[in-house]
Amino acid sequence: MRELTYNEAAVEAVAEEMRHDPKIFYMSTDAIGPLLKEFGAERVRSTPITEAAFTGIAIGAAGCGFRPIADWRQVTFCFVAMDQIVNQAAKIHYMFGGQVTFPILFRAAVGGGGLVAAQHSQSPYSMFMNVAGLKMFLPSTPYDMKGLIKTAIRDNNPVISFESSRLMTRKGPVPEDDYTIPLGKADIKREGSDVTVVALAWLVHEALAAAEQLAQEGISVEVVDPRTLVPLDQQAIRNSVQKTGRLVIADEAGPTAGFSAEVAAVVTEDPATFARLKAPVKRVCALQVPIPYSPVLENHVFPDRKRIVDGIREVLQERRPADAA
Amino acid sequence: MRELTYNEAAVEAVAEEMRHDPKIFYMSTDAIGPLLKEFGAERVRSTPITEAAFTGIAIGAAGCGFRPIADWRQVTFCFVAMDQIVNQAAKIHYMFGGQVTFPILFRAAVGGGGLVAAQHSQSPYSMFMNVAGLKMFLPSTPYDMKGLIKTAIRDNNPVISFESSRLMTRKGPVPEDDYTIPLGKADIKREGSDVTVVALAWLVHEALAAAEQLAQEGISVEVVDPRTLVPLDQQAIRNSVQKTGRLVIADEAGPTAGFSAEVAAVVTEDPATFARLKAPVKRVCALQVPIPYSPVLENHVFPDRKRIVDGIREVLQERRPADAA
Amino acid sequence: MSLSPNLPPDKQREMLRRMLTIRRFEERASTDYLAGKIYGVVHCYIGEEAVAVGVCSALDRGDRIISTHRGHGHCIAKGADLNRMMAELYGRQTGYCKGKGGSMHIADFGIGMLGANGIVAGGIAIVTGAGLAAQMEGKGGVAVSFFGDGASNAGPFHECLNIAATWKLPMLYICENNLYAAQTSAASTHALSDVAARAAGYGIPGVVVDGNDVFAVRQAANAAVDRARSGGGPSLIECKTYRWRAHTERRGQPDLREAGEIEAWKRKDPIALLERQLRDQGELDDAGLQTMEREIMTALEAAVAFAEASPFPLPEQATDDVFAA
Amino acid sequence: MSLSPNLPPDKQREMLRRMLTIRRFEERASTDYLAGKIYGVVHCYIGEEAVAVGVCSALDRGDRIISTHRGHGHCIAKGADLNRMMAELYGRQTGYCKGKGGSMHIADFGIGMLGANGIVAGGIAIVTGAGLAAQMEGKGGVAVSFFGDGASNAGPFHECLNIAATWKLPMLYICENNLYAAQTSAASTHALSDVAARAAGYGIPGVVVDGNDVFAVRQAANAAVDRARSGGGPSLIECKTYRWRAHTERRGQPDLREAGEIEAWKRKDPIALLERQLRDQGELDDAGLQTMEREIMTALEAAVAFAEASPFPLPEQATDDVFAA
Ligand SMILES: Cc1ncc(C[n+]2csc(CCOP(=O)(O)OP(=O)(O)O)c2C)c(N)n1
Ligand SMILES: Cc1ncc(C[n+]2csc(CCOP(=O)(O)OP(=O)(O)O)c2C)c(N)n1
Ligand SMILES: [Mg+2]
Ligand SMILES: [Mg+2]
Repeated sequence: MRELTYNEAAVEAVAEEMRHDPKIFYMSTDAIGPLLKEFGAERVRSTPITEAAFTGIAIGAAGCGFRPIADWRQVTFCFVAMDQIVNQAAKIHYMFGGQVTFPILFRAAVGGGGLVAAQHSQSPYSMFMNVAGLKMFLPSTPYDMKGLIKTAIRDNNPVISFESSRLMTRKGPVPEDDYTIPLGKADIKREGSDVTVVALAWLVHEALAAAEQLAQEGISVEVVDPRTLVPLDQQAIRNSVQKTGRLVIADEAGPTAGFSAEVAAVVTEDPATFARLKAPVKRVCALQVPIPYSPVLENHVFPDRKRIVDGIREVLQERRPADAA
Repeated sequence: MRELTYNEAAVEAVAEEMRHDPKIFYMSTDAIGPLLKEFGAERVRSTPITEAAFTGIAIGAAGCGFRPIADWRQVTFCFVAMDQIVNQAAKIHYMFGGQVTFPILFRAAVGGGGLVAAQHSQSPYSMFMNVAGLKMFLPSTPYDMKGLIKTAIRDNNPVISFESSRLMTRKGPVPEDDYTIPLGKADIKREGSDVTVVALAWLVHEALAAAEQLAQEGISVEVVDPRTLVPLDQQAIRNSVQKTGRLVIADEAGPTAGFSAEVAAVVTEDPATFARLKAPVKRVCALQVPIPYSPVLENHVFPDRKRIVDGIREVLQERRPADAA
Repeated sequence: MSLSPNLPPDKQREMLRRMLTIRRFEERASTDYLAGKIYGVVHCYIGEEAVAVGVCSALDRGDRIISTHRGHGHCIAKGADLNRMMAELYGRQTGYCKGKGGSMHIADFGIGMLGANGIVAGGIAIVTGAGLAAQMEGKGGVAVSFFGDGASNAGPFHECLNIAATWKLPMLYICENNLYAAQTSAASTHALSDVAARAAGYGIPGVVVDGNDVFAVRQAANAAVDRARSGGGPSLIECKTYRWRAHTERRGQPDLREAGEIEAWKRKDPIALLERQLRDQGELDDAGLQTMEREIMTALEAAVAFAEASPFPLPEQATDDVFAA
Repeated sequence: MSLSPNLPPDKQREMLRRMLTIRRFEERASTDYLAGKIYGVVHCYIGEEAVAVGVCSALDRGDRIISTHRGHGHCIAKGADLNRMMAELYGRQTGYCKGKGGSMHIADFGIGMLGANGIVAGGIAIVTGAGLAAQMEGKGGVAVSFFGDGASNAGPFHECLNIAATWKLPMLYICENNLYAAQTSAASTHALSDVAARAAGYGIPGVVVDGNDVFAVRQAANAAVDRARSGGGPSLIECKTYRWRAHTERRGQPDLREAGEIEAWKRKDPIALLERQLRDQGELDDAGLQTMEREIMTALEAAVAFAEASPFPLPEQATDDVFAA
């Protein structure tokens, strides 16, 4: 199969949808070259540097029957638009009693690895997960990217496409035909029986590498890629942990009130899963710090395959004591 | 002891600190009456409706040696200032290598109960917990409020005082002398041995009511009030759960990636605590929806003492099976 | 008072009827609020009726407007249904938002009323998106942003005026300068007394009109609408007016404004002004006015009866409408 | 070119030296960036040197400035240490930010340089806080916000100009209009070509100056500083200038600007202009220039040597400075 980069897959998905639906238009601070070329400056708009305004404009246009795409570029830039995201986009359908729909795709690059320091490196998706009324996903492959973006564009709600900065130029097979991937469906990226690793984006690949390494020692690792953050495929995660009895969560974000905390809660609050959990849950996350610039520091902050391996060994060692009651 | 309301305790704490330190000044969209009267319009400023700007102004003034207080009023209003909070206040000390300090107190009312709907009712503290570089607390009593605000004003970092809308007019004893409460120290609001309830703000009171009710059935409930969200007193929570073996988390926020998820993770990732955990963790939270207006709906969304009682009964019924391994 | 050239008497009386309807509606809403039948918070528009009615009289049904936290006037001026408005205030299933929104969030997309908004300046960008939608639809529609003097200091005002001017969007920006933002005077928060002066920075018309003179408002709006429909781009119209009541209907809420100032503005009552003019022109007499008053009161009683007869939402409906299908 | 009345030749030569230092520093930074010794992203100021140097020449050491993502020029103009700047770019412990910030976050609070900032318009409010601090300190200090044409469209610009004008803060707002925001032309994002026209909306002076004429910039800054120090409030100065290089130093980054335009601006080289004037005045000759060049290159080599000899941070230092003591 033909290969595309992660970023190309996103752009292709957008272009395909734009060809079919004239109601879609695109806004970002610098217009995306290939889209501008194909669709012109009316549908592919260069905005002033006003993420707040063009997020609001997307909401208004959506309420009037359009299907806007608002691309914030770096996720850190969207904090200037946070009122429009949290108080408006997320709440407006609900608080108006569902009168009209607000189909909007937001795009934002997340994560580190580029040595661009704290104001350009962040993985704050759990901040958005906490807000009721927003759907969101974070793909790990070009294939998932294309399928999820297409679904999101067709969805009648605001959906955020979080996209891993580290994966932008990574290639993978992408079918040429029109396919979609449903929101809310996890993908088991590797089957295994001893331990479950729930990982996101770049850490899916690190987890797969860790799994490969541990396979040589006879340790069987299952890698679950939730892909969608809201709605989260809780059942897939619980099923996997019920099977393996052990859970490591690998996330490029810091742990505190993060995606990793939510997964830990989803697993430990479910009686059937808790009953089969043999060891403490392990979060393999970034350190809870702003992201530093210097490579020595940045490297130290982020988790990687080695830390995943360590985390897996840790939960394999821990054994659940007999019922303490 | 003399009684003050929760809100009066906050204002008294601010006033006492302002009397001692001329570097403290206060900004909000409408000046706070008693503070304005005592300290005048230069130190107690009515700003234009520009939460973003006056948050940034607080940062700049702090970096120049002042100790500003920026009062956002409703927490939902601070989303327009989110860039200044997340990208600037939280990161600036770190990314400049600690050159100078940024002592700032932010204040924000959280929660529901006022039937003021989605744009004026939210409990988004976990969004801020996820950001490295911000300290924050959420008191449940006038006593804790005064002591924590005073500590926060003297702290050399940005600290957010989240304040429960429901508790504003609730009274409680507050000493007249100068006392402080350290950040990062939980308070056991009631001792018990069968189950731990970690609760915040208004739900501390609901948890205490639930504990009282269950005591009559011989069920002994321990109520832990973390008070500070960052740094979180993980040890106090773990100690309590190690003692009781059961955990209910009661929070007026929705569960997803919330404070409650973090507590669940803190408990289940700790081997010593996990080893003593006899039942699944239970989150008793708001429904994951924007907050609706109509009383029937708002009531249905929020947890209360009854749901805490139900949650406690649920974790008391669940028994941990013998080690499945 | 401005003349009303070429405006048929019927239309003039209809304007009076709408202004009176707004006033009577809010008098009733205030009474019912204080009686505990309406919840949360209610902001009355009384005293400013000429702005909403003057502007909306210049619009077509297909044109779109957005409002603020002070939204009843704009709803009624744009033709909203009193029954569904009152039912919303009463928190009923039959309300515009099914009881989810309340006073601060009434919307009727069917008549191009894109909602009241609880966040100051929160609607400006959204309705600018409606302006962009109108431009892209190419049917000559316009969009109108109503906002206060307080909102005119917030970032979105600036971002959107520049975008609308640059993109030549068919927009009217209507600043309702009632001299106060909550308790804070515009004099203390605005560098200049005329918000309209800011239009020059974007090369668009900026005019100041007597906001209590409905024909003056209408005339300015007509000119701006003509300009917008013919591709000339946006206009800023500042209407000097005054709210008669306190910022909100909260019981015991202080009103820090001078009694003399309030009285002086009451003498400039926009409704009395219009009444007098219609009488002077011989187009209204006591009988006509009494009939109008009676019809309005009948409609209002019917609205209250409708609201009271309507069921509250079911608790479970709190989880509807978070996402659209 | 503007005259330089009453400016001692030494001071004039010092201005040339700073401008040349900026240029040589960045030429080296670019080379070292492409050689992989400097990480992340580097934005060069080359071509705009007269703005930073002209403005800073009008300031005292105690005055404070804030910068943008394009910060080297402002640092050097305000008197920052080249060694610590270069060490920061090299990601070393001895850098201004201990390697945590990199090019986009160099700050030196000791000399009143409140930092480069990676968020467009992110610094405007912060430095307005420094202006408020200066006013409250009452020692006649001023504060200067440097920002781009792109930033002038963002909300904080508007919010802060209004606040500064209303509070009569001792501020200079310096718009560096280099005609582009990244790839997007100011012509396509600004309703008017002169950002300075926006000053009228706040009743403050707004002037346009030739940003390549260091004396013209200085003169405008002097007038604004005088006004600010004497309680007259803020001024907006728009400096028309141009960046010679691409938006960032990223390899393969396209530059969509017309070659002819770039060449035309290079002919207006601010350094050549000043050089010529000093020669014409007989205050500089070949020998003097060569000496100056040599001294600058020596200092620069020393800075590189200092950086290269400095240790990288220790990995564990990634967790320092999240919070101040
Ligand atoms: C972002 C934000 N900050 C603060 C508030 C609280 N608030 C509600 S209305 C109001 C005053 C608004 O004044 P103005 O825009 O002049 O409108 P008016 O009430 O006079 O009609 C304030 C401060 C809010 N709703 N949103
Ligand atoms: C809020 C925000 N949006 C977008 C960006 C990405 N960005 C970085 S620099 C830049 C262009 C800035 O243009 P201008 O303000 O004119 O400054 P210049 O680069 O021309 O000096 C953009 C869009 C950002 N850093 N922050
Ligand atoms: Mg007002
Ligand atoms: Mg520029």
